[in-house]
Amino acid sequence: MESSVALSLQDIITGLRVFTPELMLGGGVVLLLIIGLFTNDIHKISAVALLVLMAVAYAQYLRDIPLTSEISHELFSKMIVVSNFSSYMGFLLDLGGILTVLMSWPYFLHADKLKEGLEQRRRFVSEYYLLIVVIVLGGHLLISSVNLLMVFLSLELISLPSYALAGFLFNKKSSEGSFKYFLFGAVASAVMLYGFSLFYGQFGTLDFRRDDLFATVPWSPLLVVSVVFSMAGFLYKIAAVPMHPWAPDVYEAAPTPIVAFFSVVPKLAGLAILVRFVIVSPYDNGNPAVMHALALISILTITVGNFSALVQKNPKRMMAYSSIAQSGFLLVGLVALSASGLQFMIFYSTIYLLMNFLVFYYLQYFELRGFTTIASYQNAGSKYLWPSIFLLVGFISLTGLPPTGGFTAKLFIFSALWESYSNHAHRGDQILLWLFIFGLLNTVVSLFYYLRIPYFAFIKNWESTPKTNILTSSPVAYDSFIGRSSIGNLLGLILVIVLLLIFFAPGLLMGWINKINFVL
Amino acid sequence: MQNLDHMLYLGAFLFAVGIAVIVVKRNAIMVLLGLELLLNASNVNLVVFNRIHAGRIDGQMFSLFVIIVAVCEAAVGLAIVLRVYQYYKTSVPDEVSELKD
Amino acid sequence: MSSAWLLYCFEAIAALSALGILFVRNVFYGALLLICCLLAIAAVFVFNHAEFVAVTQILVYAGGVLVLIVFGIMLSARHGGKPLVVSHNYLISGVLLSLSILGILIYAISKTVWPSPTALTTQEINIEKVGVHIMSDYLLPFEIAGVLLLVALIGAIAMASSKSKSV
Amino acid sequence: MQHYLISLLIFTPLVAACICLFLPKKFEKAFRAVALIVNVQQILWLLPMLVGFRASGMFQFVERSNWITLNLGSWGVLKAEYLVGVDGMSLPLVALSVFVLLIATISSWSIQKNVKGYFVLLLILNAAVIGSFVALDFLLFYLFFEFMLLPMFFLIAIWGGPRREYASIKFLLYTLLGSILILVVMIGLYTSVSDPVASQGGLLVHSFNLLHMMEPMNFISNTILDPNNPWQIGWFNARYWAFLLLFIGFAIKLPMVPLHTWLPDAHVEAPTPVSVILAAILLKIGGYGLLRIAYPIFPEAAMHFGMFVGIMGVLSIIYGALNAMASKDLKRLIAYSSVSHMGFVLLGAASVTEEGIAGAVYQMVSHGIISAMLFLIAGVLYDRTHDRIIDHYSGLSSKMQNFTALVLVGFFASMGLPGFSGFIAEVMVFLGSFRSNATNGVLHESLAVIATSGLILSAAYYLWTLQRMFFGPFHLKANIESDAIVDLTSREYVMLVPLAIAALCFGIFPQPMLDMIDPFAKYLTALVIDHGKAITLNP
Repeated sequence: MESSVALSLQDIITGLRVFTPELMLGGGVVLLLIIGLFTNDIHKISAVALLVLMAVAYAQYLRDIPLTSEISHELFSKMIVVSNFSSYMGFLLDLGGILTVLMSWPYFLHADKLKEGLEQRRRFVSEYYLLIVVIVLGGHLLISSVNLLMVFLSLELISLPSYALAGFLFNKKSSEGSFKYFLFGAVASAVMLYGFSLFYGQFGTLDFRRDDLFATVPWSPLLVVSVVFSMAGFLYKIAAVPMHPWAPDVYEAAPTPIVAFFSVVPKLAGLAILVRFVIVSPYDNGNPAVMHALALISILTITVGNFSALVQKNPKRMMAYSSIAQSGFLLVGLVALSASGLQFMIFYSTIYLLMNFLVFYYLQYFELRGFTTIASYQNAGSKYLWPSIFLLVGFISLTGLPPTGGFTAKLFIFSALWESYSNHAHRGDQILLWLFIFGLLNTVVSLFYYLRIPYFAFIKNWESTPKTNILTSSPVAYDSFIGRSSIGNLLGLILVIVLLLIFFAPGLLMGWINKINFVL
Repeated sequence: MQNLDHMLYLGAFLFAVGIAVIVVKRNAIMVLLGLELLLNASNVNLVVFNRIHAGRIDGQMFSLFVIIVAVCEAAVGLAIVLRVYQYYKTSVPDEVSELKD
Repeated sequence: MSSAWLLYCFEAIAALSALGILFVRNVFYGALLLICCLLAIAAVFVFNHAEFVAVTQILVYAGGVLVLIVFGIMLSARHGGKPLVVSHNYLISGVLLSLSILGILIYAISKTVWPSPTALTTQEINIEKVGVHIMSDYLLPFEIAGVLLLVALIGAIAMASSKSKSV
Repeated sequence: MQHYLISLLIFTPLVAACICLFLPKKFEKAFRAVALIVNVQQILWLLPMLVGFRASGMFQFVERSNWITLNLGSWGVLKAEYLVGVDGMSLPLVALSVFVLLIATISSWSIQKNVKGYFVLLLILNAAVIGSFVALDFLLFYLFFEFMLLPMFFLIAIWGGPRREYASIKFLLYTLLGSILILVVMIGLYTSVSDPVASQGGLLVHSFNLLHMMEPMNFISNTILDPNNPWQIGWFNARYWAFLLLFIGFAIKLPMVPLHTWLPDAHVEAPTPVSVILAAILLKIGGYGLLRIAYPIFPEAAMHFGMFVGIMGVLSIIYGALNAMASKDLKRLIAYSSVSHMGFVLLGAASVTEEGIAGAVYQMVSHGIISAMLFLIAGVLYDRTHDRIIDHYSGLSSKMQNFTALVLVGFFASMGLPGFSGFIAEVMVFLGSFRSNATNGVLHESLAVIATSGLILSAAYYLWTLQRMFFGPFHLKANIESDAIVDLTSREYVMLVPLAIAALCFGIFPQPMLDMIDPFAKYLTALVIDHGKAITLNP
């Protein structure tokens, strides 16, 4: 026993070198905790959080370089595997964290609107950033987990801070959002846990990566039950039908930066682990059950998300349904399950991160100026021309129209689906065709709600006198450089330029993604 | 003690009762209790399965971590329930519904 | 033989007290029944050579979680000023749902043939082994659990902080 | 310079749009000036192209550079190019667009509301229109095709009439639906087609090149759209489905009955210059797409569904004409006459004869000129009285002699009287559809016969309108002030007279343009018939 302990300790110590970004995240948590003891200064704490996340992103980038397509590291007694897949996804999570911190800055400073709970919000600045960093850490661990225990723990590491963050507006609605999120999330993760326990019973191991895992065990009713239960947890994280009902309430109630964060970081992490999980299932063994189920979920998710979004009056709630629908589109890449399908899924994830943050950034921009319902965006276009145009670009990209990265992403992911339909193991499977048709036709539906805000901003009552309740309120007093709109718009401009650039030169991004292989 | 099935049935039973409690009870704290039942159902499974796969003690270790997670969830959950209680003067999930389509 | 009967006994206690939670209307009684159920489950753990898990179950669950919950009950009772007697809703659909889940699970479990458990000597699984594992193979989960506890603490404090006066 | 003429045509308006975007809002005159300069400059760049064009079936002034090359590992390489060029079909349409856009810019002089936004959108639309007529890469074409969508939407929705919101959303819905159908086929096509030049040594290059897609040899075997072995999906094989999707996608744009309902609403609500662009140019993209993409890539499907396409064409002709006759609103009448006239394009294309296809292209150009004129005429009247209801006017000829003269030219041209461009086009379409049965057996002669009734109907509604509005005693409905009725201003002459001259010119001297179109028509007919037969030979 001593020798094996010594071996595994050796393993841990060698692993630490590859584990730098996660260690830095852990250090960041401690740092924020300590800083919170001494100061409540918004700028200092935000800057520290920003620096921590940037350093992590840089470390992640450094880690990515030596990871050529063949190398992956098994760490901590095969608890996690760092591959270039997890490395790239981790980089996306870091990026999401950085953008969230940048978005949160004005959210804390703003005092005119959202007055309720302001005092508490400012009291818990460091806790707020700490929870964000912990979620990023949880995401990092989740995307590299190959062990059921690690999956469970990292999911909880994402979920618990999420429940708290959803309530960080400290008002009535926010508490309700957090409450519903908690109830739904806790039940989903408990169900998933039960599925995991059944897995363990059948396979005798927590490592779900073994090649022969599903080959040794036939499809028994119990295996179906465990797959279904386990899926519940993953689908809940990416807000896919039928595990989506929490999303609208939480999105409406939570602070806008947090909503943007929720719509990207836990979703991408959940997607990554779903990929890992599905990729070991008997996908190519001639049993298309998993693929059929995923395709069905994808169709339902896209359709339910899009059609529910049509009737929304609150922009954030509409974006919740939009993000549900986008989950469906992300799943398309997984349904296509081919190397290119997964690569395009990663491509889509990247674009999704950028465009979603662009939209939420400007939704917050307008929210802080009193535009809280879709109808209230009347005349926004004439008063805030450039922000409205940037928002329009974001929405166009989410719809998937050229000339934005959103179009390229959709084109690629549906190409992969078509390719899978025409010459993969499931050649000619009709459900793929249905997914193809439903997915693309849903784009038409999505245009309606995505264009509603620009419609109000630019078209509705363009020349009529401004509604008094919006524009007579005093101009917003920003006491920081980042809150000033010219600097704030710089971030939006960068995102817009990147989105346009990716349309005209997708090779820039694909070149990086191409390196990723899916041995995982 | 060759047959372990009865303990698995116990796990399944606890799971089903937990679901029933969560659905039926009109009180957030009761829902928390149901949640604990769900987690314990998994724990029973894990420990029992560890008997079958006795080479390593993965199952037992897992159940230890489940207990830790249960503690964390209960703490956060109770805090949230109390918070809701401050605003709504109720902890009935159905009555907490300002957010709607 | 007698130990087998004892096991069945504890299982029955666990199952019945769980069922009791479904039927009682007073939250406080519900919490007490849960304690009872958890203790019985701890006993079941002991029969499965999981002494450490059993001890943790008793200490952390029955000792920690339940105290927390009872606190919660008392706090919310104080706020509301009324006894926490809860009514039921969705009774039919809830029971049907759980019965169908139970049916599916029992069917699935009974259809599966499990390898027979290996007989264990007490030396093989003991607290020492758990300790070694925590410090070697399970070091990462252990650390994560630490972060998780920290986060839960912070989150709970932030959430439970008193309302600002402006509201 | 000669080599970059097309790019200059496309990018000048884009650059100008960017410049406009950064000019302060108050320089209203500057925006008009920029737009006008761009249009004049485009004409200057167009002239060498018209002079240097050699009549042949080949593409000329081709520009080619790499745009996207993505290596996707096992799946091969995805390749899209910036590939533009003109042939006998696209050059007349590009010329038409440049010409009509100039007129539309002049017509936009009267726009008062948010001039900056208007001209920026107009310039973007300009670039997108030219781009979609010259793109030879499917992705590039699709880019320009979608690029027209939003500027057009905003142009109708912001500067339109009272029901502009409804009309613009309807326009958006229909057009986006069409473009999604095209996108479906585009994805299917490029995954099935390999670039024969670039694919060497086992490397598979998926190409968006339209010219590669036209060659059945380039389809990768066993893909869904492989001509040798197309998949069966539902009732048809996959290639038939693909053709139908493309057909519907372009037919919405064309517009074809029963997918035309967005058009009257959009036209009625759009401001005059936007109506002009919509009718004269955007509708042509539907016909252009059919002849450029759907027909040559799916020739056997085009032959198979030829009768269906022809019937839909005749249906559009008759139904459009009947609706025009029933219209009370002058603009709606003109919109329905567009539906009717674009039916000839469908009929001509369906015939797959040289005369028919040449006639279809000729009809597109001719209708572009005439419909621009007609919408300007409606705009002239609307500017004066803000009323377009036909019954509210009578005897206008007594007050507006010169205007009436131009209206006569426009109406006669649209009727297809000999001596006007419409006559040439329609006669060729009749000829083609009549000969179709004898040469390739696609259409039945009866279709041509039925289609002639469209001519009679159009004569009927135009003459009736003339009689009601312009002749007889001068009379206006009570709420229209007769002071407003004055003859044309000089700016209106500048817009209307060139169009009238063009309609007459192409009616009296059709030969120069026919020389341009003929090689293309020959080439396309031969390609569709040869490939169509070759593909159907292998079951």
